[in-house]
Amino acid sequence: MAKVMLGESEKWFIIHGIQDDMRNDGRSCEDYRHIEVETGVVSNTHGSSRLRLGSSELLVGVKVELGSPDPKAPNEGLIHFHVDCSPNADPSFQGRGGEDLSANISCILTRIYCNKSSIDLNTLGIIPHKQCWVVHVDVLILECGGNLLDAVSIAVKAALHNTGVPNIQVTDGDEGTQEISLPDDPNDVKFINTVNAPVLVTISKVGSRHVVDASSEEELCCNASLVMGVTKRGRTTGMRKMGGGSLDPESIPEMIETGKNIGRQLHISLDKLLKTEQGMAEDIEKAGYL
Amino acid sequence: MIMKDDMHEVVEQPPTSKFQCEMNALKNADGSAFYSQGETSVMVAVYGPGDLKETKQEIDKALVEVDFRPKLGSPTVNEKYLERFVQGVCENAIMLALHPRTAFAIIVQIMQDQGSLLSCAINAVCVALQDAGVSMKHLPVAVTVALRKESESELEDATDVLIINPTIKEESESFSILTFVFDSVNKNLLCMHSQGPLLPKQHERCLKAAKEATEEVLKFFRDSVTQKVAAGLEL
Amino acid sequence: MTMPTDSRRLPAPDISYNAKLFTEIEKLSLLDDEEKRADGRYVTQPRDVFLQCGVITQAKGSAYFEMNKTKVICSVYGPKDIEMREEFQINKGKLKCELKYAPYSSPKHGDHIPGASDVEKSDILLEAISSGVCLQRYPKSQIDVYVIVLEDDGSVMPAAITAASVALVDAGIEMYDVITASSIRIAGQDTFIIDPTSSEEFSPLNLEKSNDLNQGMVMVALLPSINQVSSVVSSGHLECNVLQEAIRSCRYSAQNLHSIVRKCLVNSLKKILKQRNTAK
Amino acid sequence: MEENSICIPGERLGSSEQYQPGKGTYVRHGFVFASIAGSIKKESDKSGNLPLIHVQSIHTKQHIPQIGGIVICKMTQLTSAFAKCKIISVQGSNHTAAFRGIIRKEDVRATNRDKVEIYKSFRPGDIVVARVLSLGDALCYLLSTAENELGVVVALSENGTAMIPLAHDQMQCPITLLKQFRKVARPQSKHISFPENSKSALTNESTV
Amino acid sequence: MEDIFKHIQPVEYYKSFLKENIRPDTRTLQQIRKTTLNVGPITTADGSALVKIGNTMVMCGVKAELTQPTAEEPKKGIIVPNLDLPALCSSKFKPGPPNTQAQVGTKFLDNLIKIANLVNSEDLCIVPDKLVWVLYCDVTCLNYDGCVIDAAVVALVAALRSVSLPSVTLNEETDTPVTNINEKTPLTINCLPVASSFSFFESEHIITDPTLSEEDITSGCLTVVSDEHENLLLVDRPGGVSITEDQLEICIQRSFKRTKEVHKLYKAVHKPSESNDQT
Repeated sequence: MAKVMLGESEKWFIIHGIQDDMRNDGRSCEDYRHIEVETGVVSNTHGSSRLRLGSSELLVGVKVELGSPDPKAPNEGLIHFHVDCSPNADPSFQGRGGEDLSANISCILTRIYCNKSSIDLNTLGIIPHKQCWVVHVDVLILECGGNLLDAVSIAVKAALHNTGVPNIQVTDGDEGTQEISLPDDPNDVKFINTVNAPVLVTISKVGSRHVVDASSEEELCCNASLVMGVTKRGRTTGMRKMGGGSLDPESIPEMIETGKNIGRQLHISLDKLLKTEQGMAEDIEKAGYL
Repeated sequence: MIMKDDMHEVVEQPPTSKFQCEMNALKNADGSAFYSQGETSVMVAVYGPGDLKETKQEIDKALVEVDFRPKLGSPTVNEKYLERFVQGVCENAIMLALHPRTAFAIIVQIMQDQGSLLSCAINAVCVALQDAGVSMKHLPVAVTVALRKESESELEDATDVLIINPTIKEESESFSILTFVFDSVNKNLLCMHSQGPLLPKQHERCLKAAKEATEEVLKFFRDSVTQKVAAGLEL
Repeated sequence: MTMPTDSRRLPAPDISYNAKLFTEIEKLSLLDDEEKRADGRYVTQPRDVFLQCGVITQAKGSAYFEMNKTKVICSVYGPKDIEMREEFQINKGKLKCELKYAPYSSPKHGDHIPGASDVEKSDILLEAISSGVCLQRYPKSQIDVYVIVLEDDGSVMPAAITAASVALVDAGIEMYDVITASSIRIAGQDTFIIDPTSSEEFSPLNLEKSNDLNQGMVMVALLPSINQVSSVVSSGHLECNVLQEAIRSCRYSAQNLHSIVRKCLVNSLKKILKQRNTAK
Repeated sequence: MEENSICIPGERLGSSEQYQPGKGTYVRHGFVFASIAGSIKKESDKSGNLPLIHVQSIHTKQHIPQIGGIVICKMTQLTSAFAKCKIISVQGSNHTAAFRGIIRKEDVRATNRDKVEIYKSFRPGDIVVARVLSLGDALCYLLSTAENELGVVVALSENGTAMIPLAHDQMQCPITLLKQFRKVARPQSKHISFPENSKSALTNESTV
Repeated sequence: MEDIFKHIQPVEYYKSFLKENIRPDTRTLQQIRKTTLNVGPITTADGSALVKIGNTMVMCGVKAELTQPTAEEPKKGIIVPNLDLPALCSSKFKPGPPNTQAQVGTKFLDNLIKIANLVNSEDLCIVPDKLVWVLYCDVTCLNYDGCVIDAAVVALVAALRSVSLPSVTLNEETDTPVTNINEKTPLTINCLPVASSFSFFESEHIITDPTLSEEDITSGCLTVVSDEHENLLLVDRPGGVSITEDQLEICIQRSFKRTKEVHKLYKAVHKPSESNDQT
């Protein structure tokens, strides 16, 4: 994380502020910072997005490739997450410094996407046992300003929403083999269904209360947080406690409830935004053809 | 040099140019040697006693670091395995207590591996250490011996052919390869490595043959050093 | 894609397959008609455990923990001088954790180089046990915890967390509590399977067709005496109320495990005392 | 709870109004809990304070250097201003991954501090008993030998035999009879044995 | 008290015991620690063995998998041994890639498998050029207290001996293998080698089966691997103090004796009913 140093008294100030539902940037405990999302920003990917949450900034690119399926699930496609921490975000990411953070973020993404409902992997299968689509999601962290996990997951959902998988033709060839042919038109694509794609909500315990979307200063004051993947319907698709501290068992239900509500609101506003973005993209394209 | 058992009859005379060595082959190293034994050749550079990171320093002796480089590519487990023998020999031979808090770096670069690599490498290091003027308790001398089943003979035993410093072809035909390192003073065993099924009797025989063969290597060492010193005097 | 060759090990084939992949394996349902599991247990019944301290004499503290086929071994070194100067803290010690799977512990031969999921598991372990260690009593020091999974037959993380905390006790490290953990497989709204084996564990690949969307796993680590939760991990698709119910069950079963672990620890302590007395 | 019973970390030993927390315990929400596994020991305080409760460890505990505590260290590096060493033993627990310590020139002796010469006090390889002054910085603990009982306990002469203390600042090799300067720890009478050398010098620290 | 003496002056400490011809752990110089062998503790492995020599503890797991043979040797299966010395087993080791010692041990096991011809690699061939078995033999050290290579060899041999391979055929049409789990054939092991290690203290005392603290104060081990027919398979002495031929001879004779003892152990565990025995 970006180097933020806080003295004991500064920490106390933040903790006491939160106790009174007053955070040092004026938000209340369950408020998010301003989010900016843009999709289709990188032209040589199949889908991409750029996101800014407070002072956290990141870029997501999705690439779709042909590959062979997992022998245990021959009909399904695969999805891989890869997170890269740019040394721009923090000098300590130079060399192998950011590796642990990257591994952790990609594991949490895998965790929340690893079930039947988040993304229907069957739609990514082509020929059982032989060919399938492999979706590579690459996240590049440009700036760390707190609450990276939520930001990453929102950007990933936006990028996946924006991803077009080429419509592929499977024809029966000689001797029982099957041949595949790619469409000639690069715009002949099918968009990935992201209706059930989850976003992450991090609920940080600070003092005896919990906050969402903690800034990097608040992250320093918090010693335990819950990260949960929440779908549009308010279901969880994976959860993990982060940080070295422990949690009171009684506070966990409250935190889960908060996460559920916040997650649903996030989905509503994100979907609205994505819809308008998509509409705009179509408009621009039309303009281009004229 | 091939010897038949029992009579120690020399079947093949060793070629006169069996050992070759060029001391001080590298100008920038503290000591170096290009050493070849038959077709196998090795280049060794010795640096030291040199500076060492404070955390690695030992207060009562010097450290020996050996880097064994293959002909191509980066070192693999094979090189690490051989490296350990060179290191063990050097740690024993060099008077490490004279140079506390320092390190000797020894780089062994394989130029050509045509059999008897380990003994060639150890002898090469020994020459390079002399070139560097490192104080040593004794000179380690290495000899490789191979045992091959006599193909023509029908007899049950005592028909194995013993080959001193075998080539790679002879190594592949042999059932057992042994490398011995003796110290030049007491002729005790410094280090040894043998692989291949071997009866104790055969082992004893190899050891004896190897011990005899050290004389020749030692003589070669002496000649090389004499030559070097003589050349130095002329200058 | 070929991996860069590992020059520190012997060369191995790039790809190899488990022979069992090419047989027809009949899929067993989680519960049979009598509500019993494949190994004959009831849904709420955990496996028998075996716990032993001090198995690794070279380490300051160690523990071997077995839940039927799942086997983990753990060692603790320290407190000792901190290795990296950047991690130095004047008022607090530093805890380091590494969890590794032995290559033969899973059905597929494992890779020697740790992957992202190994890093995550080490991290979960670290977070689960660090709230139990009195780190401020070890200024300037470092404590290393190493866990090797010898055989994975489900519920590895709870086993690793429990073993690590027992090993810490064995090392004489000051702790707030002995941490125990437990995991639950959720197969439908009302079916909570305690202490699942690897065939019962949740994985999107071996899901049965079911109308109930609630399919997943929950793991909870608990500091039972002071009633604090040090780790919660869930995966799979769960409704919030089901998740909360599962967390509660997990806590209950971790609490049960604690009394077993306590018995084990006290017995081993008594044994040491007895030996010492007879030696005198 | 009976005396001498066994507890494990996290076990509640009593209220903090009842007991004074000692070693191996911590206080939380007004109760005393055990923090290590061991046997419970209660000591009543005669001066009217609350009785002390502490847990005696059964496992061999690894101690870390504490301010004011005694450590055994091995000298590694000398300069004119200070001597660096490795702390190899703390309260009887041996360290393999040793903490590092430093003895500054002014902390070598209690008297004549400004006349101290490091080279006449220690040599690399000496075994020294010292007291911890402070936690020091990221690298080293700050140690002191400015007491009569502290200083060199084992020193080897050049031929590798243990030397015998002659005076507070001198040691002698029993074979070569060579004398060398050291800041010698005062040998304690009960450990002095005349025929053996190395062992006796070493046993100094047990009572300090 | 004694502990501190041992820690500060290990050599002096050891000498004081040697004077009485005994070792700090009450053994005589020739005595070997109690050896136990437990075969098959790991069910996820195709063959496994846990070996303890005193406190030293080593686990070997063999995994058999299917792969394509190399182009150079299309009719040969592949055996990949590996010795892992994790940070768990001793404070000497750090986490990360294998250190020199582990690499040397790996190569040692590899050499041994080749020299002793433990498993015929042709036996592992299913369809030449297409499908062969690969045996991953992973040896993990769990407690490092000297003579790890001795324990590793016993564990490796015992684990390989417990391997049974299912019958596999290649379906010609689909080019995919077909496995019959119910038809298993045990792997043939050609040789039962045993390794014995020795240390030399001040070049006159031969110490059999040294512990870690003994290995630390002596320089370099001599490891002799022999089989039941008194064949020397491997002799390994990487430097250290020089030894005389007589000393070498003594070590060889002792290793033969040791081999015979361990063979009883091998035999005892190979009866399928029993899986635990001691010498």
